[in-house]
Amino acid sequence: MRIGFYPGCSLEGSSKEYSDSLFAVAEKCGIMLEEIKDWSCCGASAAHNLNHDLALALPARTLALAEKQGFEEVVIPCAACYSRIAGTKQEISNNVATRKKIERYIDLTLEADIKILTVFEFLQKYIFPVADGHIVNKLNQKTACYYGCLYSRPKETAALEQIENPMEMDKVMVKAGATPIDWAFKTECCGAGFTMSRTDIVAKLSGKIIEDAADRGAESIIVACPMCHVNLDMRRPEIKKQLNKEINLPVLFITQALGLSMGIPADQLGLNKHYVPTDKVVTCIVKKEA
Amino acid sequence: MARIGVFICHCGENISATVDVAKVAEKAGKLSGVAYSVDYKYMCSDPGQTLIIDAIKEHKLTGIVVASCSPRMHEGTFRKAAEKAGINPYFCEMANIREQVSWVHPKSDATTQKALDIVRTMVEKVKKNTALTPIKVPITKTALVIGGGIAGIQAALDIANAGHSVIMVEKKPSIGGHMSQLSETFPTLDCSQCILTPRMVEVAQHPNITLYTYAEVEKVTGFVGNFEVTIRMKAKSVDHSKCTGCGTCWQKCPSKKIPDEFNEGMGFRTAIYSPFPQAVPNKPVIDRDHCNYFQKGKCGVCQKICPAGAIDYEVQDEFLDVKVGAIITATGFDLKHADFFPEYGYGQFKDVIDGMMFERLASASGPTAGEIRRPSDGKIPEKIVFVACAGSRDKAKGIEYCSKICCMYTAKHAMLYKHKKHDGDAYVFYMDIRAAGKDYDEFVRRAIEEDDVHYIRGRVSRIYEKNGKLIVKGVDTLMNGDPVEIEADMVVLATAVIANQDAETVAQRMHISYNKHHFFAEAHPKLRPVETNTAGIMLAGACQGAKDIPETVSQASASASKAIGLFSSNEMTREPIVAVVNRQAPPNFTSCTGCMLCMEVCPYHAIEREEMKDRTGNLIKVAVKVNAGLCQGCGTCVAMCRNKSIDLQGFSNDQMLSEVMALLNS
Amino acid sequence: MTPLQNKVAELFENGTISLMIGYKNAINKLAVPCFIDHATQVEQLIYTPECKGNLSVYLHKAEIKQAKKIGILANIATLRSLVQLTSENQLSDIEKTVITINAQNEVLVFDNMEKVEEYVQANFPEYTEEDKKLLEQLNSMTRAERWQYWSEQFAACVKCYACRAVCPMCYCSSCTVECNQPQWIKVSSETTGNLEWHTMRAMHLAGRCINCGECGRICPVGIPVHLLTAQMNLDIEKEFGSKTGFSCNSGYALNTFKPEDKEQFIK
Amino acid sequence: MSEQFEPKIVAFVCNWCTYAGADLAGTSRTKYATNVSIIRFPCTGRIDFMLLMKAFENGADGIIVSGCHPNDCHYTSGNFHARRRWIVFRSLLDFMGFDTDRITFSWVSAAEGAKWAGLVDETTQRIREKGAFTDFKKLDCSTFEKISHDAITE
Repeated sequence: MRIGFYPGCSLEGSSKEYSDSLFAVAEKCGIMLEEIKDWSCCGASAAHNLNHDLALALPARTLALAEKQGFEEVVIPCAACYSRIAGTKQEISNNVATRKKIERYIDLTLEADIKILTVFEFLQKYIFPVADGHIVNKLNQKTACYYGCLYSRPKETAALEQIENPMEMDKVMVKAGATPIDWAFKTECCGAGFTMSRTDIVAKLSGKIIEDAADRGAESIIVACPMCHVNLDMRRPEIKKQLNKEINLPVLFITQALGLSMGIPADQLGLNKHYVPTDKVVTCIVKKEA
Repeated sequence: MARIGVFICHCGENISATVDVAKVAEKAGKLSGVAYSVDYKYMCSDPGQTLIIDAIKEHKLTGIVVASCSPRMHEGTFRKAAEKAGINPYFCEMANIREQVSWVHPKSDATTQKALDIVRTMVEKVKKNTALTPIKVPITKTALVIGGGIAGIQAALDIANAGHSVIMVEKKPSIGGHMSQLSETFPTLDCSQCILTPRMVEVAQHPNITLYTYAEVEKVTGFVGNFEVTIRMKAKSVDHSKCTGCGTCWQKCPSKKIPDEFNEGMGFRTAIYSPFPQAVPNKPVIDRDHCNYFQKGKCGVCQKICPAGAIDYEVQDEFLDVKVGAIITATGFDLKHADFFPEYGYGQFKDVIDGMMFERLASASGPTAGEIRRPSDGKIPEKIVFVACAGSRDKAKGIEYCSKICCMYTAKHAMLYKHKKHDGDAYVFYMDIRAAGKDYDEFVRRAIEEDDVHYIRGRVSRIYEKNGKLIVKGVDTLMNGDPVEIEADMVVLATAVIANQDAETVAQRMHISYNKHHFFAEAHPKLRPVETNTAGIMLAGACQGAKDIPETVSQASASASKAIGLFSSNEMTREPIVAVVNRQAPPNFTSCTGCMLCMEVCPYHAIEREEMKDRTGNLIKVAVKVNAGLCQGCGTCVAMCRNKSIDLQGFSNDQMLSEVMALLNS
Repeated sequence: MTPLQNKVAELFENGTISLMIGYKNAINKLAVPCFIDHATQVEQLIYTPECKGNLSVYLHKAEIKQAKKIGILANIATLRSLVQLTSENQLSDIEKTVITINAQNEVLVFDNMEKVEEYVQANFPEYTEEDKKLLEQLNSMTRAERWQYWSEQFAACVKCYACRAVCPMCYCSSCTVECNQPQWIKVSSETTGNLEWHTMRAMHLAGRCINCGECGRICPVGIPVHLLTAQMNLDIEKEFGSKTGFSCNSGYALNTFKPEDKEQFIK
Repeated sequence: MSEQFEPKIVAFVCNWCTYAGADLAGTSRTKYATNVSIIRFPCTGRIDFMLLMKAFENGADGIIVSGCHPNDCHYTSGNFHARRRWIVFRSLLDFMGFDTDRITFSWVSAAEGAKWAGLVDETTQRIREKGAFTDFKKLDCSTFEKISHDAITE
């Protein structure tokens, strides 16, 4: 079966390393991902605040294209894209009138029966069954798995089993040999929506997350959302000012961490593209015991 | 020739706002067989009923159709009116044009047309109606009360005091229910056990009450006035007729580390135990799942030391069949427990507890003898946060309803804490304060104003442990929605009141309805709040929905009065909606071929074999007949019968087919 | 004399039976039912592959019942009908002796239904190859094609009710098709009425039909009506695991249930 | 816009669950399509398959059959018997080539007013998309055509 891939804007820009590491892991495990041709913006940044129909039409177009191109499943690694597209799918499949209207806008027909996979679901379904054969290293450190808001809210499209205390990423990190910490900030707000406009708020909120992770002995933070990554990784100068201390806790994408455990070189996983140096993660690796 | 009267009700504006009632009345008047048709503002009112009665007399009507609300509402009313006018009440049918038309459709031609369609359908039905006579059945004047909490206790005492026998079944070793676990009760702060224990003793000593503890209802068959109930008497392993309740056995029992349910797991009990000192009966049972003798085959200490020789390891569960006329279901409630609140660390942090655990901590008979101490280290907390609505009114948690008692008991808890630890800090996070009972709001004000409890209007998003403290993160919506963080020593969650785990099974055994949260359903939310849809089965207490003690006691007395009312006569009349096997002239006698395949489908064993004999006693034919006393009128046999030899009075083949044809052929 | 004839003569002579229902030769090499009431007539009796008719249908006739001690020659389908009829309480007042001829051409005599039941269970028949093929053909059609097929078939029906007359399970003294208060089924033989008749017949026989195929064989216009009940019996066995004409005590899937019965279509 | 087809749908429901559920939809003022009219039975066990046939013959475009959820039957087991009957009846109809999608079978409890409203709307929409039920009517016409054709050719 062909698995579709929807990058969205982040995975082609600020979070290129997320995309690179996902493909590296998939390739290692012999799984092919195929980008949906002619995809459009998911509308995450502004569309849903401006025009509801537009907010549905943008993801609907991408879904319709994916259907037309014969995909049964599409992987959407960006949490914001996932949230928009899953929400659209739900609204359209629940309401015939809306579906008809949106079909008119996009001039395409839409079944809305395509399966959308989050990065967790993709790893669980395709990588886990074959992962053991490929995992050669052990990520010998404590990690804080940070999920953010877009996977857990709203409840109707949440991709997590326990939205208040998700464990999906923790399971992946256990596979990679790391020790996920139990902490209370898994789904706290990083300030994502204010990433450009109010960096002071971002610093305050993201600062708390980083501080608690560090206090509880985490040696890295693992994320699966480009927005979380930007706030936790790039906003360190502001966070430093806010906390009055410097915390050098690297922030990795889940696929980067998994890639390291599979022995994929750090550069190929884009670990050189971060603001906070990631050397400590790379150096903590030990060979997995047979 | 049928002369049918059609009466279209406006129901004030409830119907006339969306249905053109005048047009329906006009068109109905032109239907074949309709001799009179009229619309009126309130058919169920006195003048409305008089209008019907007069019309029946004046126009010599043979049957009537009242187009108004659901027959569940007023079928009885209009049948009585028909009877008053001198026709058989079963020549009255109702067309439901309110609940199923005017309230669910907008004002339109289609809505009026649908109302007319339904009227026409019922006109055709009533043409096929036959005169029926109500059936009389005897009543067994004994009530079964299921559950020995305060609801069951009150109901049982009321019925017993009215002079009728009561059988009370309680699944635990003692009656008393949740109320016996409480410390003090709002809004008076009197001690729960002090007011409850005398009632418990009264039940045990009442000559009209037979009490079966450690027992469960296994099966219910029959119908109002004539239920047959099988009770499972769980093996107590202690012969209560010999036991004196001296307590030697539980003092000597070597299995001492079993979490004590009565103390919500905060203390220990032995394997042979009586749940609490004031238990009724105060005689022990052996918890076989935790007893060394039953689990490992060795021990037998209690048997050796029992001075009365009451211990019997061999005894098995026994079944008892009883006949009762009415059943009062008072099976109580439960609280949402751990795993439900991963964000609150309930089940993870020892000092995050629920309301019932706090009751035990505050109770003089509890594990800390009434001192409020943290379960983790036994320290007296300096700061406690109470979280109201933990799970309740939370769609994301699947519980939309209000648990009703939490506002009050949380105020009580905060007060009790402040009374015991004067310099302690008590915070309450709440969504709204619902203190609508008598003296309730005053009680909450007292907590806030006199006892200085800090009330914060907002919800708690997360609780986590840091440096030995519980960090409670919430929001204060009255302070611009500012985030609040409190470092607490203990957190009490007012977790949602939920139905008992086995509520669904109980309901299915009794054949009563329940809502999606498994609370039992009353027959009518406003007008019949204590009866169920199954005649003769009443509800009392929190099994029907969250309730506090005064409300529970009121409902228990109300359902007791329903049972007493039922028992006030020797027999009762029942709707003649029963199946009948047709009769023909000999030598056929009936078209029934006696295949008896219907016997198996009848849930009431109402179908019996009948032998037709000639004058000399020779068997001519074997067929079936229906015992009208047992038949409840489901009609499953009717749909099963291949050559339509059985028919259901009130829902006959002729009537149902006429309805189908009339509905579709305008 | 054949072993069958000898056996029947013996039964007459020792008073076990007073009436024998069997087959005799007729024109065109057909086998038709015959009723003999004396040992001297046993030479008429035959048992050939042509003996297809289900003789149990005669057991409902008042004039036969009067005979009291009845012998009946039964092929496997007839044996199954006897089992099913027993479960439906229809043979309790008949003293009967059942004779069959097994695959080894031995004449077997059963004096009680337990033995018949045992024999039926040990020799439970499968559908004929022809029926299997027809069912497969119908099931591989689209729904619309099936509708077309049956519409055409039922259009030919003349409502002669031969299918009912020949059916051992259609023993009702008055049938719903003749009921006119209310009139369930149109009297004339037009197609919706025909469709209703055949639907009703199939539903009434679903889970009771013993697959003798007589209804289809006897139909003067050649409608394979027996396929309807044959398919229903397959479905019932698949869904509920019950077989028809298999046990004298419980024969019917539709007057019982299991709480765990499965379906996919109830919302 | 052309006038849309409004199907006639008959609902065969039990008194204790679905009828009460439909009443609840009313008391909750939940709006739904006017196309469905209810015929009340004491129990789904009472619903004769012949009545379904008669409804189609008399011009129904669709049918809803609904009662208490399994284990919730007011009469203990009427719905279980009904379920078996529907399983068999539905497979018979399917074998005869009848479009069984024109019948909605469901369990709607007394507490499920919203489910009832949704069921009515969903069924109405489905039948609307299918269009009028003409199979029976065509059947009779084709018979006459065939007969007259045969008569002419003879």
